[in-house]
Amino acid sequence: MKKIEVITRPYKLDEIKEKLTGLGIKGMTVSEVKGFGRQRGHTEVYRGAEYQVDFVPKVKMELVVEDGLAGEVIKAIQAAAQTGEVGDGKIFVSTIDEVIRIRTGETGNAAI
Amino acid sequence: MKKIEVITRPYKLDEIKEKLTGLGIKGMTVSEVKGFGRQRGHTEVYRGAEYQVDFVPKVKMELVVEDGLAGEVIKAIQAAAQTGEVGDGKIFVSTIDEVIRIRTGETGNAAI
Amino acid sequence: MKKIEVITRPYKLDEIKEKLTGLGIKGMTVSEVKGFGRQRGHTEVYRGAEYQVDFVPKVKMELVVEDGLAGEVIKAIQAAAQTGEVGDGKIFVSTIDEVIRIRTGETGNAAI
Amino acid sequence: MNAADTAFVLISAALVMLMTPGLALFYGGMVRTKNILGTLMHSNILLGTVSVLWAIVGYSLAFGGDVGGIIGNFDFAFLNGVGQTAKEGVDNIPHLAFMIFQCMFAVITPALITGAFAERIKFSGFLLFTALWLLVVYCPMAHWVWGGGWMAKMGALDFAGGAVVHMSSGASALAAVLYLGRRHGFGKQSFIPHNLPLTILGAGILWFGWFGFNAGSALAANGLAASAFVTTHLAAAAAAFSWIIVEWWHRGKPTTLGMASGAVAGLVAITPAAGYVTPMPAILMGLVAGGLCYGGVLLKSFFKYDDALDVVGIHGLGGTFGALATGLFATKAVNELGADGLFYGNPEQLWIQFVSVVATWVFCFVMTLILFKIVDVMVGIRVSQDDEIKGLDVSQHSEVGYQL
Amino acid sequence: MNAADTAFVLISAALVMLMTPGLALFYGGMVRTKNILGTLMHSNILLGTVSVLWAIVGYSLAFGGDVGGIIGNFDFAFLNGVGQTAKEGVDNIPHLAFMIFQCMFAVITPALITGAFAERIKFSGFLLFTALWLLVVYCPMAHWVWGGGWMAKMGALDFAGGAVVHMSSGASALAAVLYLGRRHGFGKQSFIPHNLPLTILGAGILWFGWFGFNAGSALAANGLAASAFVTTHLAAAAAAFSWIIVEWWHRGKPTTLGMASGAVAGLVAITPAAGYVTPMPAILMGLVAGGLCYGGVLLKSFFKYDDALDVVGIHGLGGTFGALATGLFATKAVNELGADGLFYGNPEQLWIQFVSVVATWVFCFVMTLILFKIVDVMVGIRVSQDDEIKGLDVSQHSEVGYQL
Amino acid sequence: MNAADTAFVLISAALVMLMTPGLALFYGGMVRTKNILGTLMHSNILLGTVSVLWAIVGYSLAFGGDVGGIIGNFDFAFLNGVGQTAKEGVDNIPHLAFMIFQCMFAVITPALITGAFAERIKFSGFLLFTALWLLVVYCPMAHWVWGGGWMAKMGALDFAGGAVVHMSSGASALAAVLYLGRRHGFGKQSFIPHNLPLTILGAGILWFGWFGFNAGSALAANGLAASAFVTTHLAAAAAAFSWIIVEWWHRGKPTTLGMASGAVAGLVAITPAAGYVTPMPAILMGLVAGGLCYGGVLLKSFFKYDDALDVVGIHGLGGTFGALATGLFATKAVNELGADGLFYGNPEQLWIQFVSVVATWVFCFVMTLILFKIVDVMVGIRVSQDDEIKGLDVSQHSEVGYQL
Ligand SMILES: Nc1ncnc2c1ncn2[C@@H]1O[C@H](COP(=O)(O)OP(=O)(O)O)[C@@H](O)[C@H]1O
Ligand SMILES: Nc1ncnc2c1ncn2[C@@H]1O[C@H](COP(=O)(O)OP(=O)(O)O)[C@@H](O)[C@H]1O
Ligand SMILES: Nc1ncnc2c1ncn2[C@@H]1O[C@H](COP(=O)(O)OP(=O)(O)O)[C@@H](O)[C@H]1O
Repeated sequence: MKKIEVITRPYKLDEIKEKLTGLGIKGMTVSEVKGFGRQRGHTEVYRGAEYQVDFVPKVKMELVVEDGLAGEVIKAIQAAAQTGEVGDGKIFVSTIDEVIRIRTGETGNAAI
Repeated sequence: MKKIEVITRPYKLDEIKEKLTGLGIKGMTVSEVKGFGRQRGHTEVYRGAEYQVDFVPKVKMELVVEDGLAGEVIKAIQAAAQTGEVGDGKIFVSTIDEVIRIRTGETGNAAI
Repeated sequence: MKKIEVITRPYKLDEIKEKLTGLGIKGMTVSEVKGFGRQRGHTEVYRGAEYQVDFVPKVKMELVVEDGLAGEVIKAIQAAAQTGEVGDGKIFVSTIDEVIRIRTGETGNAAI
Repeated sequence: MNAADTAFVLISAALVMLMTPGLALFYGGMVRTKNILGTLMHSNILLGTVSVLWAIVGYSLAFGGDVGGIIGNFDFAFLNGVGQTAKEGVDNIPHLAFMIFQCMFAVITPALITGAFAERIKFSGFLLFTALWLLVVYCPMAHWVWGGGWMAKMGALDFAGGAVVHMSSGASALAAVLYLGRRHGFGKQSFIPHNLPLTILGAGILWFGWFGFNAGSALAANGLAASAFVTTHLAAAAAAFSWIIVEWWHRGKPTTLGMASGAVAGLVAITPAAGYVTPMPAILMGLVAGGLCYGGVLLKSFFKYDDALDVVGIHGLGGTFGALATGLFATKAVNELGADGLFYGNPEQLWIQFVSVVATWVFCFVMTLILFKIVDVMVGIRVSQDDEIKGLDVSQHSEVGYQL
Repeated sequence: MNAADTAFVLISAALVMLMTPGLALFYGGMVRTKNILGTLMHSNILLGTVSVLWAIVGYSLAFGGDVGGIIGNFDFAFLNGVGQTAKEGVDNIPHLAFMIFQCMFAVITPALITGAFAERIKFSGFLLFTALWLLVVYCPMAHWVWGGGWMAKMGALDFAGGAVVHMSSGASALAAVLYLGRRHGFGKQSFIPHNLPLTILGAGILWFGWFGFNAGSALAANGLAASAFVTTHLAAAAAAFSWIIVEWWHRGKPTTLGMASGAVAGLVAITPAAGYVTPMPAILMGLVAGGLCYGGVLLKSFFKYDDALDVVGIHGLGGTFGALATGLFATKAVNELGADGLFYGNPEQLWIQFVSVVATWVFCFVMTLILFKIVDVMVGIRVSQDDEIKGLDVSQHSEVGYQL
Repeated sequence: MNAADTAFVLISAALVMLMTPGLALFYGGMVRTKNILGTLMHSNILLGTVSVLWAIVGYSLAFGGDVGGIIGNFDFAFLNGVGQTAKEGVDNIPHLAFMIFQCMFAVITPALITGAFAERIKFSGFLLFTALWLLVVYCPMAHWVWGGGWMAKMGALDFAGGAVVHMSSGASALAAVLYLGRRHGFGKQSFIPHNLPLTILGAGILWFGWFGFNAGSALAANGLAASAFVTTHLAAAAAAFSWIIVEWWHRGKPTTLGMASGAVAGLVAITPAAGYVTPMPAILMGLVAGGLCYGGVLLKSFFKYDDALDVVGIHGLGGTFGALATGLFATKAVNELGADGLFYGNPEQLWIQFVSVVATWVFCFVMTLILFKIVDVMVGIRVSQDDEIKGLDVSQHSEVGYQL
């Protein structure tokens, strides 16, 4: 099984999620993260003191899918998340050795 | 070494942690995440406008363990986290190539 | 490509980031996590009721780098994050199968 | 000059002043995190700019000698002649006390409008707009109703600002959002309040300050003040209750935001009537206002205008209802200087109230449209889409609200 | 009729009104995130429901003509005869001012109870319970003590509500939690306050409003009001200090929650005594109250009842202590209409106070148990375990507090 | 004795009391999350400790019979002789009312200092320091200016505490941070406010309470009170505006923290002048204060002292400016008991003000240095570096602010 990690713009989350459920994806896990990259951050000023903030708010989506689905899922995500502007983010794909569904004890593809 | 990622109900955290320390687990890292899955979310209503919220608060626990311990750890987690209701969550297992303890520079199993 | 996950003290974040940009690292993703480990937590008291809190605030940095860079990066992180006190944290290294840059569709090292 | 009345009016002025920071919280809690500071700023900075303008020229335009029933003259410009002794016609308190009590009303009225164009207005344009709006909309309105202008002469009843404060801000809000257009993502993304405890606290502070607003408008610590205090409280109470009952029935759940919104709706509705009606009609007005304004906020989804925090639905509609209901329930038994309403045998009063409603809506709506156009041409009125997505806090003020 | 007294009582009423939103924050900060809105709602909605009920019939039951020393009659129902002129017996202020000042007390008293059953009560049941409680517990209690009922006739001293407000809510709180049972996870999970700054702010607002509560209870802007103001402040101050000293000694650290809790404990304790004692005994009462109520909150861990936010420990115990201490420290030198206490040569007063304490506890405890049973049968009083785990915000109100 | 004045002063005292919780929020929002509770505690616990000390001995030291122009005697210790009748010399209100009004000033003054040494002071040392500071710095200062001491005799004008409250806390703040040293990470890490909405709310509450502070200082509900109310409001308004204009020009953006800071700067500057100047000079003073204090806060980056929340830059500088400007703009036309300033033909007044400024700075700075040394030796004044990194909330109070 593959783990697909997506780091992208927060306001794209709903759109991506909808695309994915369209593909039959049943689950994913999302967290708020701060990204550092080519996209410029912003300046903050408090009582005349300037601070350069390099981190930009991003969301991270993690979803584990069957090997066969990965390609399609990645394509869907890319399509939904792309704006063409710097800061669209990345997709990281890695291998998962095992998955267990806590409720039933199922493992492997059945557990996803 | 194996990385065990658990996504489960927030209020189960303490129970699982205790089980794991019982097994001799020395460390883990926890974050708050939002999960999307078979478990239904809830509805929110603000001034008559309804919003369907599909994401459910979950915790993610990450722990890296020696290969030999993984099976036992997974079993313990499953036992502690299981309620039998939809939404109990998943355990994902993957392979870690290297671990370094920052304080000492130790690597591999010694660093866990 | 390698994924390097660092779990360390929050106030070390800026220092590490600067070291890494010095090495030519272009991106990373950061999240706030709670760590459980050898470092002692603290006690909280609310209206006479004592609670032992074992979790300590930590940051998690994730960065994906070309295989060749990994060693150097890890060394830099360790140097910057080390205080020598319990709680400095860990570095976990794992393998990433594929990286896609959403904006351009580039893959592999070019996408990092 | 009467020390007790002076004490009462000064403390009332302080209470009304607190409403503006309270309103800032009420609104601030409802926007998204990235706009919290911008929203707090919109209300609070008016304590600065409007107060200074008021002292320089606004007060005189509103309460200076009448010029054709339309506007005041410049007699009181720079607070010339506004001193520790009484004003002609309000002889129980120092002129300065009257002026500053009125100042607080002038501050909060444009602050009310800011809920409509929240999350997308450019700060420089906002500053310019509110300054102009004060001078060409608020000051005339205040003059018409309280400064001896034509509405006063016509006999329109507006105890504490149903027309001057609430309808004027509601009508201006509608013009503003029509001009400005919808927020990016409107109807697609969910615009969910980011910090409702702030909103609830803000509503509590508003309710508290409103006692200064309405009871203080008696300008004396007498039975009328007590009566206005009571009607204010009961209308707010009834509306808080009726709003949640209506939404319970409509959407299945009573909400805390509904409770807070209802309370404000009730306070708005009773404002023009506070010193003219007895307690039971006040409860009735509150009950109606809660349900009516709940319907009012639904209108925007229907007509697809983006009145972000429901200024039209609550202040516009609530103020209008209150003004008309004053024409129904007013009675001289409460206030000799008032008039009887329809239910006390004087149908004409309802007609007078109706005229004042129409005039207020038309005047404020048109003027605001014109001002938005002028400001837009001069300095721009809406932030770029990029800035809107980043949020006003970072893009307009280089700050972020929370680092928790 | 006196304008200064009218101003003072009206402003005091506004201050007391603000206590309810303040209490909402005080409580709200202490619950877990998922219950913040539900908790804010519990206090604030009573501004709506209780106020309306009060105007319709509650005021009359409490302050209408005495029926057998037990309850008021219906003379003032629908505020009939409650107008801008003075009430018989309180001839310095408009009757409406007296009524609305009392209204604010009626609102906050059931709000105090809500801390006990926080995080698990069903909203519909809650609404019904508080409505019934107002009519069959609060109104009689108010009548007994302030409306010319039997406690007043007996000579019990309760300046601003030690029995009527604090003991009554404390005793009812105990009954409520015994009936309702513990929260899911009690004793196993940690129930940690989710937003202490809200709690600290709430305590500040309570302290502020309490000046209206206690000094306002003089019903005139005179030396007695000043005296009650001072004793109130000093007791709160002393108790804030003594609480943190006691916990510093007991647990090793002085806490901010302790400081806030202590202040409230001191305010509770001085409430019955405020207009009868001199400043130094007030400080002493505060010092004792801080330590005593600290002990009071420890009781729940010992006896394992789940009084979530310590209403029994603080209001029940603090109010009881205050009532008894009034029997010790009261002196006619402060208030001619009062009585001397034990330390001023009148041991009987302590006995009278004791009787009033026992009667209050028994009456309120029993009545609340009965009401809980009735409400439980009618609409249900506790949420399902699933809803409790989800939290009241989502399950009862379809809202969430924060989207930061 | 006058009931209206009594009502006014009591309510004013309540307003001033609320400033301390307001200040706690203002400061609390600006620190980092890990110090929020410690910071709230620093202000609020003084309501406890200072109030009790004030009743026991502080009030007497400040307002008891004059001893050599330096200090009061012990006549009023334990509030002996402070009763419901009037004080000699202040014959319109109960002595207790005067005492408690002054008490609130004594509480907030040391609270102001706490902004300077935020995020690193040891709680026990803090408690000891503030207790000593009250007795040996504040009480003498209050006596000099308001208790018939040498500054009063010299003719220095300080209506509501430019010297006694603001300069004294500013000068003490400077001494404190020089003694204490910089926070760990100063100049390297970014010290960013963690919750600006709290700060904005705090500023709103301060502004509100300041009406009690300044207008209440008239000690009567008269024209002078109205005048002080107006000058207070307009100076705050003007300074809120000028601060953001200056920073807009200097850093490219107007900030909400700037708006709040400017308002406070204006309030500080007008404090000594409030009852002596007319509205237009008040606006001018506000405009200058906003810009000046903006410059003031930049000083710390330049000189590298760590005045965490800018007590020196705002209260020290603002208070000094206000005191001197009083010497320029004061006029007997506003207050017969005052004096004319330079612009009204009396250059000597400016000299008197200057002397009072220098004396205040030197006295408070030196005394605070000495007290810090004493406290440091006795119980320690700074937390360990480890505790500082953990934050005051966990290390000093065993609590955390938020569990969202
Ligand atoms: N090498 C990396 N490792 C981990 N996360 C990265 C890496 N590079 C970029 N990211 C994440 O992707 C986000 C977007 O990257 P950025 O360089 O700004 O734009 P783009 O992806 O369009 O090139 C960053 O904010 C960061 O969170
Ligand atoms: N394929 C997946 N990838 C990543 N996370 C998942 C996946 N499926 C489920 N999850 C996580 O597990 C949680 C529980 O899943 P859910 O389908 O609701 O219940 P169950 O695990 O009992 O079948 C989800 O909220 C989500 O966080
Ligand atoms: N086995 C592990 N798996 C995941 N995270 C771990 C593990 N061990 C430690 N950590 C993380 O590293 C942090 C530091 O570990 P700790 O044992 O306290 O100190 P040190 O790294 O100096 O030995 C912990 O707070 C936790 O977040």
